[in-house]
Amino acid sequence: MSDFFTLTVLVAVVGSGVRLATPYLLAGLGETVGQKSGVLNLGIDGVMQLSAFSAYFVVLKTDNLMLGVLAGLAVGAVMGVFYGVITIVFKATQGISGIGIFIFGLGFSDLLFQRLVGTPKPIRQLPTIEIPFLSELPVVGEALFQHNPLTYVAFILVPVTILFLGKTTFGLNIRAVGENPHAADSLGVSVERTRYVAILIGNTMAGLAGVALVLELGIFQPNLTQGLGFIAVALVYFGSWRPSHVMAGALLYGLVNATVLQLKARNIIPLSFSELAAMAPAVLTIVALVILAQRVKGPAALTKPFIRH
Amino acid sequence: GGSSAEDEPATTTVPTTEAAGATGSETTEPVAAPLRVAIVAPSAKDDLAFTQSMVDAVNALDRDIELSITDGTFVIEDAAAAIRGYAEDGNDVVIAHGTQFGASLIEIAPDFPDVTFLWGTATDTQGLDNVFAYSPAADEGGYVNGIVAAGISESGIIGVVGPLEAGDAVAYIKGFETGALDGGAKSVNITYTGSFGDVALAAEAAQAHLVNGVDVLTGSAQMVVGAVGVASQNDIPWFGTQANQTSLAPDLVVASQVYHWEVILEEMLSLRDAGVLGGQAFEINLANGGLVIEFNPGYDLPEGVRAAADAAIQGIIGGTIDTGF
Amino acid sequence: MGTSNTTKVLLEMRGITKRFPGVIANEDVDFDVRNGEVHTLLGENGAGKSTLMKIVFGLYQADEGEVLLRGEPIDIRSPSEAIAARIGMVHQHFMLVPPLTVAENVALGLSSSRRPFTDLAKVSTRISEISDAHGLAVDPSTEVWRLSVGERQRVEIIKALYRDAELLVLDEPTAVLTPQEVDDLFVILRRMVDDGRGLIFISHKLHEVMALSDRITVLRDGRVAGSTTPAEATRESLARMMVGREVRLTPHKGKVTVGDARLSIRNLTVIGDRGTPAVKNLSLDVLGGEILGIAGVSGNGQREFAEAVAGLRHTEPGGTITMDGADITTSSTRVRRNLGLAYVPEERMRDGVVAEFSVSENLVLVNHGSKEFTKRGLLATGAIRRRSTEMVKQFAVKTPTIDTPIASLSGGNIQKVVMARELSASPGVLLACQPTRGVDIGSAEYIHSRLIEQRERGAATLVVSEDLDEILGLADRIAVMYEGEIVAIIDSADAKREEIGLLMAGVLET
Amino acid sequence: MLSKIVGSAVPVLAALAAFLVGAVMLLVLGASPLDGLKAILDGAFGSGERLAATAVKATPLILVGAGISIAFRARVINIGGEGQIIAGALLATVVALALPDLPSVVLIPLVLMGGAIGGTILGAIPGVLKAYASVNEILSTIMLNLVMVQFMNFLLRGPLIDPLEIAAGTRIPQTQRLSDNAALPTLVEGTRLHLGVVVAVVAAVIAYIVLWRMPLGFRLRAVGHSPEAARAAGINVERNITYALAISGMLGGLAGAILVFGSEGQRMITDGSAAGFTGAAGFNGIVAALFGGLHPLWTIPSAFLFGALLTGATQLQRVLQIPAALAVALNGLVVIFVISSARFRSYIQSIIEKRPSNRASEDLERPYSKIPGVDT
Ligand SMILES: Nc1ncnc2c1ncn2[C@@H]1O[C@H](COP(=O)(O)OP(=O)(O)OP(=O)(O)O)[C@@H](O)[C@H]1O
Ligand SMILES: Nc1ncnc2c1ncn2[C@@H]1O[C@H](COP(=O)(O)OP(=O)(O)OP(=O)(O)O)[C@@H](O)[C@H]1O
Ligand SMILES: [Mg+2]
Ligand SMILES: [Mg+2]
Repeated sequence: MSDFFTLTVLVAVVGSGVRLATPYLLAGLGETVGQKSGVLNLGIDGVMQLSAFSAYFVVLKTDNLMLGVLAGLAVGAVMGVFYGVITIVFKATQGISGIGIFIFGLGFSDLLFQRLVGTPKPIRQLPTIEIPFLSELPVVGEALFQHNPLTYVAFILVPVTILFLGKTTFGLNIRAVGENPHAADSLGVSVERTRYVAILIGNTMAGLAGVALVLELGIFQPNLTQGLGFIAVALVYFGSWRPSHVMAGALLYGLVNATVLQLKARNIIPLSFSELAAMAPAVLTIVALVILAQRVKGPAALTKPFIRH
Repeated sequence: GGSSAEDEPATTTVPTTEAAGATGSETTEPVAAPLRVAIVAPSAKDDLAFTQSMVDAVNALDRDIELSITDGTFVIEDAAAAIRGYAEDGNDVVIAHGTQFGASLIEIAPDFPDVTFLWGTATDTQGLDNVFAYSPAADEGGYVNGIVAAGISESGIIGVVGPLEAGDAVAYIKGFETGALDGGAKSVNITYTGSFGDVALAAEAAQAHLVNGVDVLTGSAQMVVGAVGVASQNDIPWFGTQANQTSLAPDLVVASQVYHWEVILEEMLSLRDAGVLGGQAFEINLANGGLVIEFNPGYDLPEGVRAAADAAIQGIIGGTIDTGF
Repeated sequence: MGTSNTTKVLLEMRGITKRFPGVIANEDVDFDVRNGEVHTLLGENGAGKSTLMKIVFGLYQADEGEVLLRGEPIDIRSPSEAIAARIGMVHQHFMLVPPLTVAENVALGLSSSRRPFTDLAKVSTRISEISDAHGLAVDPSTEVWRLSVGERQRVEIIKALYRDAELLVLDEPTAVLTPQEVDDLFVILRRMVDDGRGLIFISHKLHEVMALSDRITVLRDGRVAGSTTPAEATRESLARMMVGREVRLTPHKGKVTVGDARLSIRNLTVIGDRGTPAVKNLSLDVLGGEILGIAGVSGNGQREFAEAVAGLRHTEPGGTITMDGADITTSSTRVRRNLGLAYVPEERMRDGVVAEFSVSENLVLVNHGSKEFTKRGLLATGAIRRRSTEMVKQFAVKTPTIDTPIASLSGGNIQKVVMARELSASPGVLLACQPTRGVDIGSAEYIHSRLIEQRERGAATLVVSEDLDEILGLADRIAVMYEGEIVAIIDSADAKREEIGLLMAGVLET
Repeated sequence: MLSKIVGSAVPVLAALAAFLVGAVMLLVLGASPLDGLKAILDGAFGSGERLAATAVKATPLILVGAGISIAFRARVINIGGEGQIIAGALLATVVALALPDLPSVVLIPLVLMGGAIGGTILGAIPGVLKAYASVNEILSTIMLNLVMVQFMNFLLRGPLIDPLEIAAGTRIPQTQRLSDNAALPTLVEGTRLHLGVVVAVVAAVIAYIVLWRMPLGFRLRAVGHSPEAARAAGINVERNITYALAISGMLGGLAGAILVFGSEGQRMITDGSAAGFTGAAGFNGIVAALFGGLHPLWTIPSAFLFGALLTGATQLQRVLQIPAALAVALNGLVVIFVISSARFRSYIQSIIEKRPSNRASEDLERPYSKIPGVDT
């Protein structure tokens, strides 16, 4: 086969990896913001499912993508309010309440789907937007600049999150509250409010991740995410709380997945080894972390409820 | 009181009953008592696939039937509990609509000698005389779909998205592959994603096929809705199986192999009426009309291809075609 | 002391009562500060000093009583209200965010002119101005975790000055400082007072209190036990007022004959957290029956040295540690302990005790698995309880029961539990770091007497302390540590405070 | 005493509040909450057989929950229950396939041990990675779950598949019917109550003894509360972290073996997902442990309660045609409500006992730092 053909495949794999990475990235960035403020949210998978369903349902009923996106965002935000009440007002143990949110989201979105929709019906998908000029670049153009709008949003949110956390006053508050809430408190920074907003951002972004997933697929099914949210949480650890590294993790995960699929599609991986190949993304993520051996400590106050003493 | 059932919004086409509330009516009454049938199924009753095919079939029967459904029970132990529960509740027929429920059925069936259990998809009854086994010759419809797919493919490269290389999916995909190759396709690229539920992965698997010049797609199991989405976004014709999937992509679904279990259900129920509660295996296929290739009138299929499909159907029925499975 | 050219009362607290579930932390406390004075709060651990100050700073609300600021009644409900009222507080535990830079730490909570972005450039400039004006040298762009304890203290003060605090509360600011750093700090504080600010100072070190204060108020069990001035008081009278009995301030040491070296360290090099050698090629012998004091400014490798001896930190190849003849250079902490090493870590709340465990559990933390405390593979609860009760009595630990979570004890009593645990094993080598830091004088006296007992028992005792008085009072020999090396070993009989101070500062060479 | 009573009342009230929300959901779905409650109770406790089914359902939850209690006490978050269950089931299955003819008295302990070892291995991997390579255990356990699902699918579709499935061409990913000598004996004739239930209860009691009565548990708890203090006291923190995850995994693996050999089918089977085999016990076990206050003994009734909810849900679906997803959602709500009430509980207790509220008790999840810290 010609070199050109190989290149085409490569471009497609990258494009597919980027697409697959999108929901991980959105959810992972949101979780990064939340964890930076000291709040672990293991429930984002549940939030994603609820948001995905509401976006799906709204688009199904109105055929309006914008309304769907808004509905997904709104549900994410509402879940953020709940999670804030649980972890900040009631100071509940975060790891476990997150699992509660996950189970609730899984069950409730399934229930709503069965009651309100039943038979899967396709909805309009997000259009592919070709970025002028950039999309015409050889190789990278097709791989990177011919995606749906939410993919661009996800990747634009990487520098935005870096800037937000690193350079803004509120970002500073988030970082301080996640490391030493008592210090922040002693300077008049409201730990509660800061964490609340961070949780809201995190959940809303998880909601957006769910929206991105469902509007890319154009269809909903119970347990649509298949644990995607948990992997997103794992990627935050993988990326040591740095947005750019979380992006690298999401891309690694997406690209490995895409590569495996491509190898399968081209019958390079024998069918009998299908499942072994499907392990690759998870195994590589662990191996990468062991090899990179990042000894970066997480936010010191992560998972600790703030209680003045 | 059955009033709560009436209050339900009409989201479900299934007449439901409160089995527990019906304990007052003894099953000894000879006439007028409807046949009580229960289905336990792994996916949703309106999944446009495997489970829905059975629900539709029971509803299509020309009999007085009281149907209860427990769907979405992918946990095998839960399904076992539901099967046992339905048997205890006095249902006449309990349909264990999932291959994976067989192992449990073997334990449960002997405890309820008066109940007829249906187990599918399965090819033998494991020696139990109150169990009927049923299965689809999915390879037959696969073959026909394959012939048609090859007929409309320009590149001659055809993509298939499957879940695990197991069960029903294998038969369909194998038959499809044989049919496509017989129909002149250059290659049939098959991907098993490793999951029945991961819609996103199925979608990406379809995308991966497109890169390799695939211009026709098919697939089996409930996660293929993701792949159908990719097909419809890229104007790629799609072939369905298990149920009529035209509604998923009205312009692009060429044909669906549809399971009409009612053909064999009626046979089984007649046997039961005659006092034979089980012990036989049934198959739906093109010959007995249990498998039907439903062409989408909305898809403009060239005459020649349609003719080739009909020829294939006749060939399979006549035994002159080997689906390779 | 230059007392009031101004006599304006800056802060007045009247009849303050603050209760926690089961504890009355403050009861009917009257307290005031004027502009231009240092008013010191003195009291044993748990007397209620920090609580009273947290009320001033809006972290707690008083249950009863009123607060007047500049003559006006004020209800301070949060730190931000306190800051707005020009009250600043340097807390007992540093309120810093280690991964952030000095500038970021200072900027925290301030509103920015470049919203939504922080204006770190502007903050840095202001910090430099304040540094220059008050002699608080610190680099605004350094992350706080890189700073020495003394530098961190300066950042805390800069934070208050940046917010233009008129009333500054300093809760045990000197607990972790070296004598030189304390002297420097006092110069800075005095200058601030002379600017007309009011200062509330808390310390357990009586000579500091005598040196800095204009007025002194003593709290005991949440109540005011009395007020005085340095002119009227002596260290002994203050101690009596705090404790309610006579206290011996300098430990009494009997004569003992020293034995052989029980702990020998040769060519020890230890890499610190910053990746550079914190201990450099250090050699040292500690003899049976002696207390060897290690003096030094914090951050000169004492912590790394102690952790290396305890087996908590790797040492570089080439160095050796020998205990009673056994080479323990690469042994685990447990092996070292089994060979007779006892270790009192400097950060007792983090390294010394498991805060959530009961007093009893903490007392057997080290040897819970020993024959004495296990029976057929299970913990012998009865034996553990009996022994704990004994130890609590023997070490005069003030605790409601042996099942009380240790975190609810006062600092002094927690330290007593640690001492009880470490000493009950009759160690051959005792390594005690900052044994009385933050501990009130009553408890400190007691701990010192137990350390001296070890010496009489023939143990080799190594005391690492930044409190020069403590070292001078306890040690038979004093090793001065500077930049990871022992720069001098001095017999305590010949030791002069000034000379050691200069050695610690690296000014004097031997 | 009073405080104890009030203390245990609070989570129960919280759970009731969650059920109230569930009742509202039922109403919205057009079913009477009373009928729903009746269906759930009837499904869970309606007959000896159903009671037995509930106990069987609770069995893996007890085991996973007891393991979770141990892990969380040592402050390691084990989300790898699913993978550990699968690992245990696979190894137990291999044992039964290899030695089918051993008598029950030998084979049953052997398969259970196989399960335990399989789970131990899968728990020890994230343990070692966390202790010695600083790999966060949330990440590694989640990833290992994904790996184990695929590994299970691979084995059951390939090397371990029932030869009959190949012969018949049906290719159902399941093993052959495993040796009856390995089947866990039924305790009460006519019900599903089998030896596995007893094994789980005994394991939970042992977990309790380990945690509260043995030096090992003492060290695990010390490491959980304060790795620094534990280390300074001579406790090997890394090793104990590994132990915590390995033990937790061991109990999960045991649950896996019991799922296989206590099942009616007497074989291992996959539907391609983890939950198809585990019934999500790896997650629900966390819920049970939490509801039991991370106490292995309290985990037993708590697992029973959730087992009842799960078995009751099938009845709910069968009788009222309410999707079982409602029970899942309800499960989540119970977790949320109960965990939210925990603080309230200790607050109330502290008021009753007139003592400072225990500030540290909530702090189960503090990240563990390997290197002695630099800063205060
Ligand atoms: N948040 C709190 N909850 C309950 N009790 C508290 C709280 N804070 C302080 N206490 C109790 O109030 C009393 C006074 O504590 P405080 O910290 O004010 O003492 P202190 O004089 O500052 O002691 P030290 O010299 O050890 O710093 C102690 O008994 C303490 O245990
Ligand atoms: N920190 C400790 N303090 C006192 N005794 C301990 C300590 N750790 C372990 N022991 C005792 O040492 C013996 C070995 O215990 P254990 O097996 O748990 O130690 P380990 O070193 O963690 O494991 P291993 O057996 O693999 O060496 C037991 O008697 C135990 O009680
Ligand atoms: Mg204090
Ligand atoms: Mg051992």
